[in-house]
Amino acid sequence: MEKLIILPFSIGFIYLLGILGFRFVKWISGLSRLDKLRLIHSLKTRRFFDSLQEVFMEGLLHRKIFLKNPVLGYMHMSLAFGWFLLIVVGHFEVMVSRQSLIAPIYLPVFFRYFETGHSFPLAGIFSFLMDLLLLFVLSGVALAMLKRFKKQLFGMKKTTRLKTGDRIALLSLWMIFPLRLLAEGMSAGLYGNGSFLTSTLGHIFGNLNSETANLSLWTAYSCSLGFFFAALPNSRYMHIPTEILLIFVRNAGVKLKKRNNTYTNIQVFSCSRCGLCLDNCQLSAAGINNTQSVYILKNIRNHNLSDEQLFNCLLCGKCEVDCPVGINTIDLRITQRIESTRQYNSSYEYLEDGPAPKADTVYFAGCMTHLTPGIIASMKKLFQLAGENVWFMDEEKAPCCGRPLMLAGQYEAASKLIANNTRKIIGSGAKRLVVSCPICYKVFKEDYELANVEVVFHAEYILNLIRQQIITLKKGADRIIYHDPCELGRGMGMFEPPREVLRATGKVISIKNEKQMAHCCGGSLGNLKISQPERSLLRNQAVEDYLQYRPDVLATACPMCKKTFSRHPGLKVQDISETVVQALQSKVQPKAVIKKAKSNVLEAELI
Amino acid sequence: MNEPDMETKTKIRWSEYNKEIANDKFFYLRSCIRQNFNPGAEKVFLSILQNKLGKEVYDDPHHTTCSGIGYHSDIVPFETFQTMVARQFSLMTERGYKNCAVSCITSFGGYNEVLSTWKEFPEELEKTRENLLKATGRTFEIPENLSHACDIIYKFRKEIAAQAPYRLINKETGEPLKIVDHIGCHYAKIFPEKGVGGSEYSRVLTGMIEAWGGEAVDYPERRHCCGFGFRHYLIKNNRSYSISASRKKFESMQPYQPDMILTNCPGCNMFLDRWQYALAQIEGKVYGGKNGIPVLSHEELAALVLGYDPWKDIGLQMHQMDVEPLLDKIGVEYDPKLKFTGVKGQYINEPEFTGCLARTD
Amino acid sequence: MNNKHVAVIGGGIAGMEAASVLARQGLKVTLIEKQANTGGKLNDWDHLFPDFSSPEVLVNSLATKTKDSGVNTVYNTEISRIERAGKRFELRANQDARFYADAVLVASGFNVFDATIKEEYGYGLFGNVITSVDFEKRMKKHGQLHTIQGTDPKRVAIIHCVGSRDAKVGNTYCSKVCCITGIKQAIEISEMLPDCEVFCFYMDLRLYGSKFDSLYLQAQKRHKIQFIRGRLSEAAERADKSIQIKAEDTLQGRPLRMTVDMVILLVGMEPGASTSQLIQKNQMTVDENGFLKSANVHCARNQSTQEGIFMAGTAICPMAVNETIENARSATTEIIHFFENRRP
Amino acid sequence: MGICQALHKQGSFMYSDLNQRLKADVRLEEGLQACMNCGICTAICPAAEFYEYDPRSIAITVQSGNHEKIAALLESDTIWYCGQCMSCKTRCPRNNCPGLIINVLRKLSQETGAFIKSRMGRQQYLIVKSIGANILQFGYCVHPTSLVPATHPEQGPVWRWVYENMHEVYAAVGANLDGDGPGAMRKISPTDLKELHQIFKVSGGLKLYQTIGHFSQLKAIELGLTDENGDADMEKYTQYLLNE
Amino acid sequence: MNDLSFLKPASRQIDFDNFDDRLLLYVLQYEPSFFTCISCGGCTATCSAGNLTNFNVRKIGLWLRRGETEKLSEEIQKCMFCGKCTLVCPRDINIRNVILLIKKRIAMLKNENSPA
Repeated sequence: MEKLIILPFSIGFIYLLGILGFRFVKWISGLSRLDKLRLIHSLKTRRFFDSLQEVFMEGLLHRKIFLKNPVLGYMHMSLAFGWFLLIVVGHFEVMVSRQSLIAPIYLPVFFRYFETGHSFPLAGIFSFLMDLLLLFVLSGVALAMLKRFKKQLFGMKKTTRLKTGDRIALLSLWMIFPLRLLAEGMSAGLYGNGSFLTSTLGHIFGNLNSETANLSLWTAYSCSLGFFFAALPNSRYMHIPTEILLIFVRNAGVKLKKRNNTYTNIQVFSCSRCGLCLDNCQLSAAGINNTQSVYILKNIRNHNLSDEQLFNCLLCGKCEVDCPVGINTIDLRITQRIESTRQYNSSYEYLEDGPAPKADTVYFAGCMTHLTPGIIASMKKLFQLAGENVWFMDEEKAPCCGRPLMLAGQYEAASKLIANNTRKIIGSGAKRLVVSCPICYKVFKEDYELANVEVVFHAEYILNLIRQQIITLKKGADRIIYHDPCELGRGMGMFEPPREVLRATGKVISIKNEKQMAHCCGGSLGNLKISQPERSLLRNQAVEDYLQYRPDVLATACPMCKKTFSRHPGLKVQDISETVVQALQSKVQPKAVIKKAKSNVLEAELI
Repeated sequence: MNEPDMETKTKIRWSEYNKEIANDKFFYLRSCIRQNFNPGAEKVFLSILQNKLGKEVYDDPHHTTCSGIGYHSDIVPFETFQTMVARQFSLMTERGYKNCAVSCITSFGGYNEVLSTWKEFPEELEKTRENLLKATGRTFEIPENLSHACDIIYKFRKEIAAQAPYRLINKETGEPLKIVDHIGCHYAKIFPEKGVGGSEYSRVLTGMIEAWGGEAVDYPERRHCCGFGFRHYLIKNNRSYSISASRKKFESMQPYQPDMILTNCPGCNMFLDRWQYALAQIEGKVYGGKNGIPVLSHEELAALVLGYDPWKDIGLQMHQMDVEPLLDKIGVEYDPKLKFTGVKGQYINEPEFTGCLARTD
Repeated sequence: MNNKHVAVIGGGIAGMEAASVLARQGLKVTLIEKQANTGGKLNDWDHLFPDFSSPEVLVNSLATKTKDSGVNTVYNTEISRIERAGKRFELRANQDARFYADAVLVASGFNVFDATIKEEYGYGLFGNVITSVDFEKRMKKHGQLHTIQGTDPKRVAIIHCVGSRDAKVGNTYCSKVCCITGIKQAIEISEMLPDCEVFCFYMDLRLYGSKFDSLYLQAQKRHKIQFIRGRLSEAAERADKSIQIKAEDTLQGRPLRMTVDMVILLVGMEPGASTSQLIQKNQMTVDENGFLKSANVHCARNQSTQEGIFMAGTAICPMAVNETIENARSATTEIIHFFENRRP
Repeated sequence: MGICQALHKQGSFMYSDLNQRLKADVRLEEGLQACMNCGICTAICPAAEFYEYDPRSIAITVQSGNHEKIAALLESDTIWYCGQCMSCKTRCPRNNCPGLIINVLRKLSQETGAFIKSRMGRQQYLIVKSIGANILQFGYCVHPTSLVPATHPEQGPVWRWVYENMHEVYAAVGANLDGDGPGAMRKISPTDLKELHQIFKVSGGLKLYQTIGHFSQLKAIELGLTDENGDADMEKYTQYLLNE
Repeated sequence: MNDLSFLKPASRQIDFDNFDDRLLLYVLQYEPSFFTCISCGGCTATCSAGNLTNFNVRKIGLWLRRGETEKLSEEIQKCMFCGKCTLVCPRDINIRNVILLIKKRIAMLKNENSPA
């Protein structure tokens, strides 16, 4: 009879171990040689302990979810950490009761069925602890059930949809602990080995208690465990073991590649489909509800990712901010785009290598900036005031920076443009490349190899001018909201320099949705599928939020954002360079500047 | 202020339009191409006028080319062309004629262009008079009437029908023969008012077909050029242009299964004949008939219904496409043995093959 | 002013609107219509642009207005001559009828361009080439569009500028309403026959009205109407009665050929035949397009070159329905001014 | 002054007053009144169907009066694509005739020497050599002896038969090939031929032949097709053109 | 036999009755906004790639409508995806996506046509 109870659990458990073992070996062996070395090396360093700590904090305690949503965090923690403790304490209990460090793996699971005597030392304390932990876990289960049916109570707008595999796993997971409670309650009634929770239940059962019923309940419990283990590899609960692996691999310094490899799989399988990314995604404001990261991850896993979903994403990075597992949703998606478009890259044979004029500084305005001539005019003015020896690289003709191609997954094509621009920039002998577009900035910074040419974003450049008092600004009373461009803020982590610059011209007000949580303007080059009316909806959502703060100026540092917001009536939108030029102390030139750039200024004035 | 910005023409209902065609006393102007490829056609034209219709027509040995092909391939200046045309008129004047009968469509278009230029730009006429006088001592008068040979046949189509022993009716079935027409571009495209019925639906050929019992069949590419293209045919490497245009026409007429193509232009006549052969050779396609669609000009068809001998009078053996199937349908009596014979009726060798493709039997 | 008499020539919408407005101002008005009923060309029209409303409603309401305001309407009478008799005018009709009036308003309308003149389009020769006017008539009568073979057309080409902007037919002006009519009819065809492809061949899309361009957008977006920039060069019937058409795809600079089941020619407006009759026998002058000439195109649009003779509607130039009605009203103001200024 | 220098010199100033020179030809006045870009000409143009050719854009270029664009046209293959069928004349809603515009452009291209810069333009030399020579030699544009079957394979076996039995065939159908007096293909008498030559001399026909020949020689030299004396070898040039 | 190989009949006329609409239908299925193109040329005027080479976005649209897959597969390579065209389009057509779809479909067609 014992076998009957152990069998479902054991089969499920062995199956699970087999599958996990197979997958982990496959994934790790699929990493590049370098990545494997990285991983092995990391196990010998402090990173190993960092990983262990992260596993504990995130995998068990779910710290990030806690911070974001305490109820949801508690739910996850009670289930994960509670179960973990049940296992740990259960093992201790067995060890103590058997006076042995070795016990069959199933024994702690079905301990109350087998250990009818309940006479080992500390048995009372253990059963109390186990009941307490079971209660803890059951509270999580109850919350989970409640969340499934009343998600609003958890402050969640959306929750993920389930597939069959998930349903089986979910159902068996839900069943495990109530069944354990019933089985332990019955055993407590029969053998008196329970504590406050199970004994009470055993009393309530009263006459219902019987050996047969007891056996059935324990079998049912075993079955639900077996089912859960068996269903786990094909359900979202696969994220539980995978996440642990992910943490180790990631902390070893492994990164996503331009092609799919097994690290992609590790990331994909780590997704718990918690749905936090759904809440952060702005696309839902435009009624787009099937392209968010959680779905993309699922589709990659199921090999049914369509271009329509893949390319319908702003790549704004907001989903990545709150991902409890820390999945690189943006890079992961770009990798998929690269895979999807691999067959049709361009070679741009028409590109020519013209002679580059010699200059100290190169200014690359970028394609989009050419549609916002105000930014170009402002930058020219600032260069002139600074007496800069500038070559305006794309004033007449220059290829695009390559970033829009990268966002579309056309990595190889982009590399052709990058190579061409690189030759010109280095050919100019410049020390510095100034860009006024975050889209360009990101690619120049991350994908160009410009030797010792420093890539400077215009916010930093202007800030430097202010700090060195090359320009002085008149601080006005304007209330300014600074809109963080996605590529600059979340994309490059640059939040402060533009704000610093703006503080020299007016009052920068702090708002709720800024920096990491800043809105996307909706203009995004990352999204190739969204229609203009849908874009307007996103823009309007952002503008409505901003307007609550009654700003005088909406400042930004991206021509694309500027162009997008400018289309909204009744809103003054400026690029920081324009704001700065407007705030220039008129005519009175600081001495330093005149000294430094006398000839240039005079020349300019004469012209 | 309110003057119209440009010349607006009075509305002409072309389907009702009839141009003026002289009745008698023609000064004949030959065609370089027709003389070359279908000399019999010009001969029977004169014969029909003189012998069947009792008209006076003068074939002057002194007239030369009008140089129209040179003009349209741009090696002959407009001034020279005008003077060449003026010389022809001078010969006409010298002989006391006032009506021109033109064999060639290029010439016909060219004469009309020159006449229209002289009308609108009198200084051009003066210059031409000077040039001609200086070069040849000649003077000239502008003809009163300038008709193409097909205009004249059209004008007398009913008289011809009355005298004709044959009708364009399939002897076997009693059905009218299906005939597609092709009008040379320079007949009326440049000056619609110079063509019978204008340029879009000129009646000049369909009128003959119907008068002689046949059925004129319209086909979508009826008005498309045969593809001569002047300089394009003259340069071997450009001839693909020519054959492409003709192919388009054949493709378009093929569904109608025409018994014959009727043309009024010597060039078109030759091209529609030869390109059928060339297309069959390069693409293996025969567009109709037994081994190609016979292509006849207005003079040739008129002579045929009037009972002229297809070989000795009309010279139809000079066509690449076989005309025998057509002759058989109409019921024209002919001696097949006479086709490839010389002046005295002796056999003079024969072409490798006739029609589109060499017979395989 | 009340005893003044105005004769309005033409019982189309311009004539009716002007007559009823004048009558309500207390003038004696005689509306002279050459046909047996008023409404003119709109009687044959099925739907109006840009709102697809029924012209019947409009014509009926104008007729009621005319009747209620006390206009004396004379039918089956065509005026052939206007003569000045002192300060008055004598109007002679074909059947010896005479009318006398203190002022005359000519609202004799337009003629539809006769598409057979544009021979190369094959109208009158090929059964599947029809005009926009035929289309309206057919839709009004049968509510259906069939090819001559009796099938639903799968591909229809709508040809702009037929009889307009064409020196070859003597009309160098733009008829103005054809572009939007074409788009309206294209939408109607696509709604009626959703599987039918509709092509518009245009040179410029002159969608001057306030709602016209949105109809254009709608035609593209919702009805998938395709617009090809190129003037039709010729149409030819194929053996199966379909029509082969040729144009240049001017945006590409390449000739284009296409077979369609039906061709609809957007025929333009020409000066009315009755207008030309009036011109021949009077000193009324016409502009370069043959329409009645205004004393001043800006500030005296409704005044003819003859004092006391006014004009309204499409006798002046091509106009849409709403413009015609507005124009008729403006003519009434001119007439009233005329009488007021005349008073010693 | 070397030939190359001469060519270069032409390149620099031969295109003066292009617009005036175009307008001096009455055919431009006939051919181009005002174009409204409707494309009706291209729609039925046989050349547009075969070549990268668009008569509408030519009318627009000439109408624009843009000197550079017109100069580029004169040097291009484009103006030589027209087949002179004049179908464009019939349909134009503005009564223009792109075919006539082409005539004027070609004339100018030949007068300025621009024609040697394009493959299609250079062919003018071949036409002078064939049709041009026929006119002067026979008084006909075409003569049976000039239609050699080897160079006209598309003429087919019947023509080959006619060619090979020329005198019998022509006589059999009643023609008067190379004979005196009237009739088809009669010999044009020396007196008449002399009048023809005089006309060509007086009215500029010969001069055009010479101009085409002159520029063609320059091109031959530029191409290095010369004899021992460094003069143009026009036989080589002819072969070059035939295979170009 | 006579060598007639110098004769190569051809036509560059757009034959609307026999055109390959596979590309067009694919694009319209996923980017219906393309229907509303008015060939204004705004895209061509602003195009970054067009500034460097002979590349015409407006013509890309036309060729797509006329089924000129051959020409498109050459020309479409020139696009740099910068997105300016989409930003200036008066009809709000998502041109960038149109280009992406054309590229994708051409690649698909090539795979279909080439033996596996």
